Amino acid sequence: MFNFAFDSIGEAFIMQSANGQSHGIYVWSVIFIVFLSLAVTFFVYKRKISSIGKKIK
Amino acid sequence: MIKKFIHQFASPKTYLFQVDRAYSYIFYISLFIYLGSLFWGLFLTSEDFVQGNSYRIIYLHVPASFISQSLYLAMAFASAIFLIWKVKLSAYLVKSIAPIGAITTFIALISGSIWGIPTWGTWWAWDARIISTLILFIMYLGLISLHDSFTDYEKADKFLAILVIVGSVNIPIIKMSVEWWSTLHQTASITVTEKPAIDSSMLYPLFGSMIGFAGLVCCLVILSSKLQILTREKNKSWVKNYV
Amino acid sequence: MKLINFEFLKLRKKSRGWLGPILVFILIMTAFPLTVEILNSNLEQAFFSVLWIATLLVMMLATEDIFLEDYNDGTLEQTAIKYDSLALLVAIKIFVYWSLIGIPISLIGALYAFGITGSIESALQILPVLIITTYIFLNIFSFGNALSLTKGSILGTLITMPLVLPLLVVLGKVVIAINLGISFLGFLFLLLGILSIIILILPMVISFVIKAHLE
Amino acid sequence: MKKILAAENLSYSINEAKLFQGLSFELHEGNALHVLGSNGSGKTSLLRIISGLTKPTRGIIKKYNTKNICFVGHKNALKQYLTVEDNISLLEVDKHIDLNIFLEKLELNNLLDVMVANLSYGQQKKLALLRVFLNDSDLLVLDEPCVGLDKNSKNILCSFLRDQKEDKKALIFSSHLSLDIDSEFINLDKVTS
Repeated sequence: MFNFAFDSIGEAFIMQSANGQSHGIYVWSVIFIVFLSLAVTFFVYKRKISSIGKKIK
Repeated sequence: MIKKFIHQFASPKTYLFQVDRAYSYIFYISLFIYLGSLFWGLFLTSEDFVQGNSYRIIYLHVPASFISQSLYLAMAFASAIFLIWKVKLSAYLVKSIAPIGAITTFIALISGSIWGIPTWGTWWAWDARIISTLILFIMYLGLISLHDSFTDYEKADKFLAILVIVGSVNIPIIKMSVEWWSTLHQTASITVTEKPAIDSSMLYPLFGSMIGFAGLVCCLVILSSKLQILTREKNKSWVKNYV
Repeated sequence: MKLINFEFLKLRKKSRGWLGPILVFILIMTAFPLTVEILNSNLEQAFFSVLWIATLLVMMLATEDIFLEDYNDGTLEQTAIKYDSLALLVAIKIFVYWSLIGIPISLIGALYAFGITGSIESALQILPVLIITTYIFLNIFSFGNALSLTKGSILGTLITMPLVLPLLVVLGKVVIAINLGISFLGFLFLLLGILSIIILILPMVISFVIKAHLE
Repeated sequence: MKKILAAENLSYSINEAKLFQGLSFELHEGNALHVLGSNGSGKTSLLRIISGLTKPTRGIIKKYNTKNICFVGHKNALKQYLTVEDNISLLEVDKHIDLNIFLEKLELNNLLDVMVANLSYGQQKKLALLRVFLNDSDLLVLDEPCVGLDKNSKNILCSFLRDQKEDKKALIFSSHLSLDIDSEFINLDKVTS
């Protein structure tokens, strides 16, 4: 159950499938987008809260 | 009696203090679960027989699309509480969930369309699920712009709550009708084929990523509602002490 | 009864309010063949799509002023004080709009259907569908315009367009049934059912919204 | 003297900004109440609360057998694209009331075919005040009724309102100009402080 699907980091990056296509670009771009949007949202809210906190003070 | 109960426990003040205590626990635990199950799903599961490695997007896409719909449900619930018992906190929650819902729907849409490229050969298909997600996205944006157009917060809260409830009645109808419509085009367009029965080795990380993502979104909602409470109640004395 | 007369008077004397939407409808229906090659036999296929979208847009335009004018000049205030049920007024207003705008547009739409498909049968079949649909659209868009009362109808359209999408699916099915010559009575009853629910519920929701606006 | 209206501990605020707090008063039939206050003190809001359009933030308004309220606000409730006559027909005039007397008094009788949009501000105001003259209500709520009226029309309005007072109707109004009507006063500036 816990076997690595890829042998090396390079392979994990390319993610070549059995049919010969490499799907790495899709998977990694989705990961990038998800993490970026989550991080940006967290950052924006934190900053807005701290700025309004300063205003109230 | 219920009204009294709700009003006591749903004052923005107690909510904020409770939530502040819980926030860091929720954040770190769910981040850990999310990253862990993503790692599990992305690297430790075997390749899907039909879709190849591109199926691994499921661990990012499905949680987002699931949460985006649940958030609307949560909003509808909060709106009902607001309209029935006039609890201010739930109005704040409705307002603060809307942008988070829009972001998760956006993630679901983008990840879905990227997933479409290797699996269906196109990034956009007139498929029932895609269309209803897109409509959900537009509805979220509509809710946000409705609330933003009114300077009188009390009015804006009321209108937002009404629109959320009307929309929540409509969302299942939209889904049903779009599915009904797309059966027409079965032959013409590419549809998402039924998911192959998922192997349990793929199911566990999927569950994990759902829980983790839900926790992170929960943190976002907390932040967003905190911002909302601080802006709306900035003249109250407890807020001054709190900051 | 008095209220119906008043609303008729108000709308009838404001020709841009009722004649305007009808003319815009005619313009759209006349303009769309210009975008297609004249000998194209696909005109018929595209026709019904254009018909539904034109109806949708025109109903949206028609309801833009439905509460705004009365709100701006204070008539809504007076009505809210004078009568206990604002929902009744809302229902009457929508009814008046439907009879002065919705029904003429349905007739014109059926006429166009006859002109383009060339069969009286499909024109006669499309007429009741149009009549019911315009009423539903008017109700839903009135709701949107009530919500965005002083903020323009773009916002109203943005928030209510998603609500009418299921209806468009039904309308598409109706057209298929008509084209294939299958009985579409089932769809007609479905539309009637939707209409009867909407007529009962939406005026109350709208009056709640308007009361909140007046506060 | 019967009680028409009682306000208990009224407070009103917009977006957390307080306008007035803890306002209490009573209004009996045949009485008049003049609401005073500086700009933004909540005169209009108070009158709207009394007429039932706005809900107070706190406190209650009790109304005792008032079947109708006549309200004239800043908005004149006239249809600009209709003629004077059509606008009057929208007012639902009682058959018993002789309309022409009032039209003559207010010098509107020659303007019946004119569109409201072509009337002057004062003429429109007079037309809006017809609502007051033709009313059959027990409580008159007037928000700045005299703005834009000439002296003659103002006198007509005042004498009509005095008659209404005699006729055991209650009257509540706000006005910057002093009206020749004996009335009690509420000063919203003093209530707030």
